[in-house]
This record gives sequence, C-alpha cells and structure tokens, in this order.
Amino acid sequence: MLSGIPLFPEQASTLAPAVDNLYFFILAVTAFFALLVSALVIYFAIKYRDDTGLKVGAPITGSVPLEIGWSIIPFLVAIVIFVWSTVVFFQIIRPPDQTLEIYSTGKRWMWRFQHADGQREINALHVPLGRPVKVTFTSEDVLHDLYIPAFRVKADAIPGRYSSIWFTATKTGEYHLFCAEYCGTRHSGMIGTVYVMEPNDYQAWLTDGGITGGSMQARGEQLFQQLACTTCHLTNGTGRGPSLSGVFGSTVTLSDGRTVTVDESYVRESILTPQMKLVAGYQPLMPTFQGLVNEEGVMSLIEYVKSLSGSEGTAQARVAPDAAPGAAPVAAPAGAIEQRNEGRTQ
Amino acid sequence: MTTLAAPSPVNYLNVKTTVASWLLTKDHKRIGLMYMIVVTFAFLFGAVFAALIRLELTTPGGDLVSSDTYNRLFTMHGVAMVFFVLIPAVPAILGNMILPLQLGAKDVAFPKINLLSWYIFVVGFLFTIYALVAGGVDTGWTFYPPYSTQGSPSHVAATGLGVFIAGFSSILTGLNFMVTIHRMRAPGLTWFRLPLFVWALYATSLVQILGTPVVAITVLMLFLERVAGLGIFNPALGGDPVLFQHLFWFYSHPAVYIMILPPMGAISEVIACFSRKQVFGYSFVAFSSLAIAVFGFLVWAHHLFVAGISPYSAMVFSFLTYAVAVPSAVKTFNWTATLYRGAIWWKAPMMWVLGFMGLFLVGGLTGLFTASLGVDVHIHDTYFVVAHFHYIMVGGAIMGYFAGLHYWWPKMTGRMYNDMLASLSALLVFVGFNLTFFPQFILGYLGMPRRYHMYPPEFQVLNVMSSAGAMVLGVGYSLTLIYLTYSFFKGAPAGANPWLATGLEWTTQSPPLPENFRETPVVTEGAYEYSKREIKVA
Amino acid sequence: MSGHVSPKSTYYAIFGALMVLTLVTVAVAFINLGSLNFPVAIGIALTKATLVILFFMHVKYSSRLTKMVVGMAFFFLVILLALTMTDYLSRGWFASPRGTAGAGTQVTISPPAPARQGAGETAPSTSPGH
Amino acid sequence: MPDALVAHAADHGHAHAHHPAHQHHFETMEQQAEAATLGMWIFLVTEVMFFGGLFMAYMLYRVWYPEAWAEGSRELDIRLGGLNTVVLIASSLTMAFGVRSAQTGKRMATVNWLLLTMALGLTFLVVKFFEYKHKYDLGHIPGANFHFEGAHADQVQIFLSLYFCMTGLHALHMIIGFGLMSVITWMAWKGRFSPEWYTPVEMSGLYWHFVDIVWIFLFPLLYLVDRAGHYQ
Ligand code: HEA
Ligand code: HEA
Ligand code: HEC
Ligand code: CUA
Ligand SMILES: [Cu+2]
Repeated sequence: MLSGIPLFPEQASTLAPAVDNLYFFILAVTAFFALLVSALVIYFAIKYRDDTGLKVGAPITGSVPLEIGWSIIPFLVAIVIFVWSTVVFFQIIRPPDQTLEIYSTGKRWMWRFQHADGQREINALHVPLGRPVKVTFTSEDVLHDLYIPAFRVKADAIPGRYSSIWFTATKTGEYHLFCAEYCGTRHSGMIGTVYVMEPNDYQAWLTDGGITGGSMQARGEQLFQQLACTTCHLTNGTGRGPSLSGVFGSTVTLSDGRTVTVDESYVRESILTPQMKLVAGYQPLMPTFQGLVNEEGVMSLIEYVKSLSGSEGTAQARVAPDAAPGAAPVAAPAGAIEQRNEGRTQ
Repeated sequence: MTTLAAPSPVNYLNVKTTVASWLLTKDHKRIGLMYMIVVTFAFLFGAVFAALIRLELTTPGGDLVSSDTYNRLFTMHGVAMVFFVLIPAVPAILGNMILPLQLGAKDVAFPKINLLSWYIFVVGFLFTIYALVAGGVDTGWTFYPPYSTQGSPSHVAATGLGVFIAGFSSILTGLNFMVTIHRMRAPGLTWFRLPLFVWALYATSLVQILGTPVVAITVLMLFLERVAGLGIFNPALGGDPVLFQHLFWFYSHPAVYIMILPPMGAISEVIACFSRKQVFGYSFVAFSSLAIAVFGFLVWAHHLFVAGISPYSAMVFSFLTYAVAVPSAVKTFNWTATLYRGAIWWKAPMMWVLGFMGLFLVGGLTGLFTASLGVDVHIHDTYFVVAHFHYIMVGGAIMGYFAGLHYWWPKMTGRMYNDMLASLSALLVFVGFNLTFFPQFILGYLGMPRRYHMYPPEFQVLNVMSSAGAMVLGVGYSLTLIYLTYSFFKGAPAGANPWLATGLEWTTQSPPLPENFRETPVVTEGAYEYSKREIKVA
Repeated sequence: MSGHVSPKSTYYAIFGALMVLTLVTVAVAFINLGSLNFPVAIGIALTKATLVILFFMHVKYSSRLTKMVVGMAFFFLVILLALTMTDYLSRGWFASPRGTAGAGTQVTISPPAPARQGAGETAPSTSPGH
Repeated sequence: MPDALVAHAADHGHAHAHHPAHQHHFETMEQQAEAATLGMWIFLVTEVMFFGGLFMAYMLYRVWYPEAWAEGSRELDIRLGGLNTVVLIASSLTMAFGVRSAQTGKRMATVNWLLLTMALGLTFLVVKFFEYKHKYDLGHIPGANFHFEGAHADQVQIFLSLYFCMTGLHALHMIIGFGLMSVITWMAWKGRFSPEWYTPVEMSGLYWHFVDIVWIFLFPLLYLVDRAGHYQ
C-alpha cells in the first residue's frame, strides 16, 4: 500500500472511476459554494467592522429576486448532482449478464466465501482480473456489511435474505475488505483481503488451492438427492411439486395472485419457508428444510436450481484455458482457506 | 420600546434560594438553568468518552481499551451527545430562558408541565447513567436490531428505556413551546414581528411533536422484543430488521433538525444584533425554518441507501434530500447578506457565529456527498459520515449554542464574561475542530469504516492528527467552561441591555424579575429595527 | 368560556351512524371483495373516526387552528405510512439480469387470481426468463 | 390572537375579578382555556404518531403475510371485539353528554354521565382481560413460550405481537383515562365546574374520544382480517 499519508483510495474496479468522477464533481460544486460564502463572510466582517458598537447598519431588508435566485440555483445544481448520482448508483447495483458467481455468508466475526467450483475461503477472496464478479451474500446472525473500498462497493448483509455486490477488478493486488455495519465486539476484526489475480494465476489458484470436493452445483445436486427433493420435484413436472427446470429467472404466479421473479431470495425462501409463497396450482406440501440445511447448503442448492435453467444458468468459475500454465499460483495465506469439510460448517 | 425603570434588587435568581425553591420552581428561567446543569453534565460525560475514543485511535492496534469497551465508548458518547446534549441544549436551555421573554409573556403556557419535563429528562438520564455504571451499552446510538435485540450482551434495555423516557421530555417541551407561541404573545406581537429564534423554536416544536412519539414507540417495540421476546423486527420469524431502521430514522433524521434549527435561530439573533441590522430576507429565513421542519420528514431513508431498501425508493429519498438542502442554503445566503453593509461589532458571540458559518457550511455541503446515491455507497458508514455529522453537530449546532449562550449570558446571569477569553476560545474551538474532523473526511473516502476499534496501519497518521486536534478542541471547551463558571459568580454586572440589542428580552432587567416584566409590554414594531433606533450607550 | 353546545339529537344521530357503520364493517368483512376488503375496512373506520372528531370532539365548530392541528396529525401519519411503503412496495421491481441484486423480498401486489388451477397441471412458471 | 388581545387589553386593562382557576401567567381566562385546548389537541397529535409506528409495522406485515394475518385474525373472537366496539362507542356518547352537561352547568347530570362512561370503560377492560386470559391459556403470548398450531406460526407470532402491543397500549390509555375521569368526576361532584369553566371535563372528553377512535381502527385491523376466507 501507499507509504506516507494516503489521501486517495486506489481505483481497482471499473466502478471506481465512475464514483470518483462524480465525487470530484460534487467536490468542485461544494468547494465553489463554500469558498464563495466564506470569502464573502470574511470580507464583510472585515470591511464593515465597527468596534464602537454604536453605529447601525444600512437599512436593507431583503430582496425577493435574490431570494428566488439563490433558491433556484442551488436547486438546479442539486438536481444535476442527483441525476448523475442516480446513474452511477444503478451502474453500481445492476450487474452485467455474465458474472462469475461467488457466495458468501457473514457471521460474527468472519466472512466465508464459497466459489462455484467448491473452493472456500475465510476472510479472503480471490478474484480474477477483468471479469465481472457477483458476490451474493447473507448473514447468519446480525447485520453485517460487505465493503471493498478499492472497488467502491458495499451492501448490508441481512439475515434471512440475500444482498449482492458486483465489480470488475481492473488492477491486480491485495485490497481491504471490511465489515461496515456494526456487529458487536470484533466488528473491526471482521476484515479480510481481496486478492485480484491475473486470470491464469486465478486458474492456478482454483486448481492448486488444494481444495476439492466438487463444485457448488455438484454439492447442490448431491444435497438435492440427500434431502429427497427429487421425490417431489420430478423433471417432467408430474411430481407433487413443480418441475424446477427452467424455473430460475422466470416469473411465477402464486396462489394468491401475486407474481414473483424466481431469484436467489425466492429459492431460498422456498426451501426455508415454503408455506409463505405457494406456487399457484400446488398444495402446501413442501416441508421446511430449516435446520436441515445451512446457509451454504442453501446456496449450493440455489446453484443447482440455477443450473437446471440451462447452461448459462450455471456460473462457471473456469477461465479460458489460454492462460499460461506455468504461471506461479498466488497462494492464499495459510489458514485463510477453510478445508472443505462436510460436517463442520456452522 | 419602553424605557427601563431602576432595576429591582429582586430577580429570579435571588427571589428565593432554598433548594426546594429550585426543585419545585415553575419559573421557566430557573428550569432553563436546571436544564443547563444536567446538559453540561451530560456533555462532560460525552466529552470524556470522546477523549477516550480519540486516545484509543492514536494507534491502530487497539491497545488502550478492549474492543468491548471501545464499542461502549462510542455508543455512550453518541447516546449522551445526541439525546442528552444536543436535542435539549438549545430548546430546553436557551428556549426556556428566552422564549417567554421574547414573547413578552410571564411564563410558558404550562409551567407545571415544563417542570415535569425536566424531571422526566433527569429520570431518563439516570436510566442511562445506570446503564453506564452497570457496564454500558454497545449497540451504537442507532440500536439496530437484530444485534440490539438478540446479539448484544450489554444494557440495551436500560438505555432504551432512558431514551424512551427522555423522549417524553422533548415532546412536552415542544408542546409547551408551540402553545406558548400561539397563545402567549404580547399585544401587538404579530407573527411577522416575532424574532427568528421564536420561528426556529416553533419549527423545532413541530418536529418534536410529530417525530419523537414515533421513536418512542419504536424503542418500546425494541425493548419488548428484547426483554419479552415479542417478534416484530426478528428476521427469524419473518420480521424485517430494516423496518426498525425506517421507523428509527423517521424520527432521527428530523431530530437532526431539532438539533440544528434552534441554533440557527440563535445565529439569526446574534447576527442581527452584531451587524446592527435587520436580518436580510426576514420572512424567507422564517419560512425556511418551517420548510426544513416539514420537508425534513420526507428524507429519512437517505440513511438506508445500502441497507437493502428498494433502489427506486432510494432514488425518491435522495431527490427529496436534495430538495431539503435548499432551505438551508436560503438561510446561509441570507445570513451572509445580512453582514453586507452592517456595522459589525466583533464581540465574542459574533466570533462564535463566524465559526458556525464556516463549519456549518462544510458540514451541510458534505451532506450533499452522502445524499448522492452513487457516492454514498462508498462512504456510508465510514469516517466521511462521522466527519459530516460532527461538522454539523459540533461545528454547527454546538457552536450555535455557544453563540446563543454568550449572547444571552448577561441576560441569564446578569453578569459579563471576559470577552477576550471568549473570543480566544471560539478561535481555539474553530481551529481544533478543523484539525480533528477534516482528516476524517479523507479517512472516510479512503475507506476507513466507522465504529472500528482497530484499523489498518496506513490510516494512522490521519488518525493521530485527528486526536491531536481533539486536544486543542478540548482545551477550547475547557476554557469556555472555566470563564463562564467564573463569570457566573464573579463576573462584572451586566446592564439590562449590554449589546444594545432589540427584542423584548432586553427591555427587562438582567437577571429578569421572577415575573419577567413589570407590565405586559406592547409591541409596535418588527424584531430587528436597528436602523430606526438611535443607539445610545447604556 | 363559550364552547359550542350541540343538541342532544346530534349526539344520538352520530351514535346511531357509528353503530350502523360498525355493523356494516363486520358484515362487509364476511363478503369476499378480494383485495378491496382492506381498503373498505379502512374507509369505514376513517368515516367513523371523522364523525367522532367532527361531532363528539366538536372540531366542526372549532377554530381553524384546531382543524389544522387535526389535519397535521393525519398528514404526517400518511407520510410515515406512504413513504415507508414506497420502499416495500417497489422492492420487487428491481431485478438484475441474473436475479435480485439485494432488493430482498420480492412482493408485487396485483389482484389475486380468482380461480385456482388443478393440482395436476404444470405450474405456469416453467418458461425461463431469458 | 394578538389583535384580539390588544382589544382585550384595551377593554379591561388588567384589573378584573379573577376566577379561582385562573393561573397568574395568563392574561385572561379565555387565553387560558384556548391554551389548554390547543395543548390538548397537540398532545393528541403526538398520540396519533405514537400509535402510528405500530400501524406502520402492522401495514407492512399485513402486505407481506396476508395468510398469516388471516390465520391470526381468526384466532380473535369477533363477538367480544364487536361487543367492545359497541361498548366503547357508547362510552364516547356518554362522555359527550358529560361534557354537554358541564357546558350547560348541570352538576349532577355531569357526574352521572361521567360515572356511566367509567362503567362502560371498565366493561371494556374486563372483556379485554378475558380475551387476554384466553390467549394466555392457549399459549398465544409471543415470546419464548409461544406456541401455535398452524401453517404460519412464525408470522402469526408477529401478528400477535402487534396485537398485544396495539391493544395493550390502547388498554393502558383506557386505564389512564379512567384515572383522569375519577378525578374529574370528583371535581364535578364538588361543583368545581360551571359554564364559565369546565376545561378539565372538555379535555378528558377529547382524550376519551381519541381512545375510542384508536379502537375504531383496531377493531377492523385486528379482528376483521379476511373473514371471508379468501386465504383459507
Ligand atoms: C444537526 C445534525 C445534522 C444536520 C443538520 C444534517 C444535515 C444534512 N444531512 Fe446529515 N447526518 C447527521 C446529522 C445532521 N445532518 C448525523 C448525526 C448523521 C449520521 C447518523 C449515524 O448514522 O450515526 C447524518 C448522516 C447523513 C446521511 C447518511 C449518510 C450515511 O450514513 O451514509 C445523509 C445522506 O444523505 C445526510 C445528509 C444530510 C443533508 C443533505 C443535510 C442538509 O440538511 C444540509 C443542508 C445544508 C447545506 C447544503 C449547506 C448550505 C447551503 C449552501 C451553502 C448552498 C449550496 C447548496 C446547494 C448547491 C444545494 N446526513
Ligand atoms: C452533539 C453531538 C456530538 C458531539 C458534541 C461530539 C463530539 C466529539 N466527538 Fe462524536 N459522535 C457523535 C456525536 C457527537 N460527538 C455521534 C452521534 C457519534 C456516533 C456514535 C455511534 O457511532 O453510535 C459520534 C462518534 C464519534 C466518533 C466515531 C467513533 C467510531 O465510529 O468509532 C469519534 C471519533 O473520532 C468522535 C469524536 C468526537 C470528538 C473528538 C468530539 C469533540 O467535539 C469532543 C471535544 C471534547 C473533548 C476532547 C474532551 C475534553 C477535553 C479534555 C478532557 C482534554 C484532553 C483531551 C484529549 C487527551 C484528546 N465521535
Ligand atoms: C413433499 C414434497 C416436496 C419436497 C420433498 C420438496 N418440495 Fe419443493 N415444492 C413442493 C411443492 C408442492 C411445491 C409447490 C408449492 C410451493 O410453492 O410450496 C414446491 C416448490 C418448490 C420451489 C418453487 C418452485 C417454483 O416453481 O416456483 C422450489 C425452488 C423448491 N420447491 C425447491 C425444493 C428443494 C430444493 C427441495 C429439497 C431440499 C424441495 N423443494 C423438496 C414439494 C416438495
Ligand atoms: Cu460484521 Cu461488522
Ligand atoms: Cu439524515
């Protein structure tokens, strides 16, 4: 990192310049107003100083045109800021189409990450350069907030539902990852490092990280068998439950007439609180799997359900194989990677 | 205005001196002083916590106190400063003191309720002190569930109860002031002859009346959820923790205007007096107070931009936030224009005003960064926000409070303070303040999250600067405390109107009679008719 | 002090109206109006409250200030409810290309489907969104 | 208002016989009564916002969990709720008559109407007590021991939490109103009120009507959700 006094954060994602440009624009506008007003105040205070306390000021009471002027101008300026900010905001929250999917859970006081291929790490996140990455996450206890300053992204992790951030890293290196929502004793220790790697290094890390045990999708499929989901969700739609092929991303009508888009949150809800939203035309037969499957298991199931919606549904962690095979893998710090262990999650 | 008769030897301070005569008083001026004592006490608490926070943050490793202690420090600091210092400071101290005087009334409309609200306030404060002594509370002043309902091992219930109780004190004060302003004005004192401080207090009362009950019920739900296991915000039952945030900020955003509007009113008074001029655009300044109070209710979710609310809703709230910045802009420009061709008397209250102008400006303008959706994603819950609100709350509201305090001090106590020392301490606070909090903007944009006990080492230099500034700031405040205390007992007697100011409060003796005025004054002109008057040395 | 003294008959009439409206609101609750049940219940309650405020509480004969104070209460209550609901009701609108982007629970309100489909049918949800 | 006050001051100067209830810091009785009325109304505004927080929570979860709301609502006894509605509206009527009697200076009538109002209020509270007791017996008190058979037990717990918060707060207001009214009745009995001064009766009247209005909303919101069985 920078030595001396850092004044400005690194720009390491495609979003960073967009946010920073907006920032500098607001800075310019506000500096203008701040300097204008301060200069006038100082000038008047000195120019019209009277230390006797006996003089009176000029009998000026006001001016309607001035009032209107200095209401309208700041308002218009503010509108410009608002529009620009909103554009940038939607850029920040709307991920592009082909993202690399990574799942995460925040738990007091650590971040667990799970790659689609099954690699897991704690308080460390390895991502490839130049590829859009979407991190979908939730919390297992209280509110947390996943924050990567160098990428200018942040979102609260809320128990019971999913949030996400996305970014495309533009610079290799190591960056801070913070928990930005106060969560108790070791809130300030709920930090980690994001490692942005060349694609081939990333590839090497994926294979070399020493973590096997199957992709999330595979794990999801396995859970789908284990938990006997298959008994009801037959692929041909003749089971007691709807077929899950092609469901992800579609719009479903519920029994009370509402419609929902099938996304991560909805699938999660279907698994944990199936009674809350019944698909129209089906009986409330599906049991809850609360307690039988942990957050990571749910995420694996989601990956699997996604994969049933066609090839693009599965997030592929593999990168193009044109990477130089000899590149030295950037090893994750020892201990940062949780060894895959079926029984010990939670 | 009426000429003064010879001052009576009896005033509200010496009319009776037994302890009971204070504790059972219904005199708004005495109640104001009693508030001042409790609030000063709370400020000392808050300041000691602040000093410890800054001391701790001089090193990145978190060496001074444990993480748990640190979390309690900033929580107690925030709770004390917000609920027990800034919300009551100007309305309950200066407002109580001055409002009836400015209206030409003998007292507020409901003097018994006024005393009751002081007692309620003290009880609320005692609960909070209890929580502190019993081990503190560590949720942050915002009490977000599920941490506060399920996670926190600390004394959330007692603190919550304290805040709940103190809320009623604030409600009753607002109610009292509103009725007083409507019903107790002296003959001839029409709405547009009212001093701007009264307008500001009126707007504040509006917020207190409409907002505080919501936070009261919200804290009550939180309390019941914590102690009785009710489930309203509990995600495990399908509850939404974000609902708490909505309800909390429905009050707490308007509450920041409870904190800033009365100081703004005081600033208007002081600027008019020490520029010897009518406030520029009187009616615009008056109505901007109301506009801030009303529109202030429409923007609360700008605290939730990354909390998981709908992005479309975020857009609406961001837009409204920009709209509510405009009345503040109007005020700022009008104050500046008031100085133009004034006869500016460099006395201590005016020095605090000049400090206020500079710091409020920075604080308000950085609100435009946080209100910006795109930028707020990055700076939310970082030191940028910490710097933003300290600039407004300490640089703006506390400076404004001190400006008003120095302005009305001779009226309240009948004594003067050392003007040189007072100006010096205004300067010290201004310099110390900037040293403390400007580096925090940089830290925030660099990405240092708030409520962090330990931080990466590269942030250390800026943090040390900030802590050094806090020391200067602390010296400035300590100085104020010393010379004001000295003045209270030993200061030179002040005449009825040492600043040669307009306004009914200056037509009665200092300190005022127990019943304020010998005869109900009759008002025939606007609030700041300096130009119509020939100013003579008193 | 000279408050307005209403004739007794006014009070009886208002009481009668309140009783009738109570009956209506109970009766209507047992009729399936679909998504209209809630608004109708609220509408009736509002009417009843208005009657009490205007006549029992004498607001009809009170100063403009009192009327404004009453109006203020409802105005700000509506702000609290409506602006908060802007969040909850629009949460479902935002869907990023591959599902939600943190908007959380997906709820959109539209009139309920009148009839249910038979259990054997395939759910009308099988077409992939993209 | 100022002009009125100017005129008033001109009319009377300062010296006119003071009513025993006249407080010294008010210029006139009229000013005092106006201040009291305004104060009371503003207080009621704060009460509206106080309940407002609960209504907000109610509204959100009703939109989110219509089935659970239907299920929870069906747990409540519509006959008891309806009875209480009638009782409370009737008490509003008797309260209005109480105020009217005070306005017209009928001492005994005032006392009697107030007593009747208190009796009705007490009836309401007794009924409420039995409703609560029933809930307690069934284990429907939210918290660690909550126990509910049904498809949406968790969300029904939210419903019942709100039910207890809302009705509990309402009942608390009734109890406070009952206390206020005891004092007022006693004062009326002592003959403290007259057509010139009956502010306390009027104020308690406003308060009582407000409590009635809250119930007017609580009844359909809590007892009448989806009785048509849309979500069965
Ligand atoms: C007295 C207290 C006070 C005041 C008055 C304000 C005033 C404002 N605040 Fe601040 N704020 C706080 C106290 C205050 N705030 C606190 C305590 C927090 C953090 C709480 C926590 O999380 O713990 C906070 C947090 C906060 C946030 C959330 C940040 C986050 O958590 O991510 C936002 C976002 O919009 C915000 C915005 C604003 C705006 C736009 C104003 C505006 O009202 C400012 C208006 C003033 C001006 C704009 C300056 C004068 C104008 C001009 C010179 C003309 C030029 C103007 C234009 C071009 C428009 N504030
Ligand atoms: C009115 C409100 C108010 C006031 C006046 C202050 C005053 C100060 N605050 Fe406060 N602050 C808040 C309201 C306020 N604060 C709130 C609401 C929060 C958020 C809490 C939360 O996150 O929940 C907060 C949080 C907060 C933090 C962030 C903590 C964190 O997120 O981890 C910091 C850090 O620097 C800080 C510092 C200060 C300082 C230095 C002062 C100074 O102005 C104080 C000056 C006084 C002294 C310094 C003490 C007296 C001097 C001496 C005893 C001499 C010796 C001094 C030294 C050795 C340093 N405050
Ligand atoms: C006893 C039968 C049964 C079992 C076992 C079962 N389900 Fe279901 N599932 C259903 C039925 C019936 C529905 C449709 C009604 C509803 O929405 O609850 C459904 C709906 C769903 C939906 C929503 C589908 C849509 O079209 O919107 C998803 C996703 C789902 N189930 C996933 C799973 C997973 C994952 C498992 C295993 C962990 C599982 N189910 C186990 C019966 C079952
Ligand atoms: Cu996790 Cu803060
Ligand atoms: Cu705010």
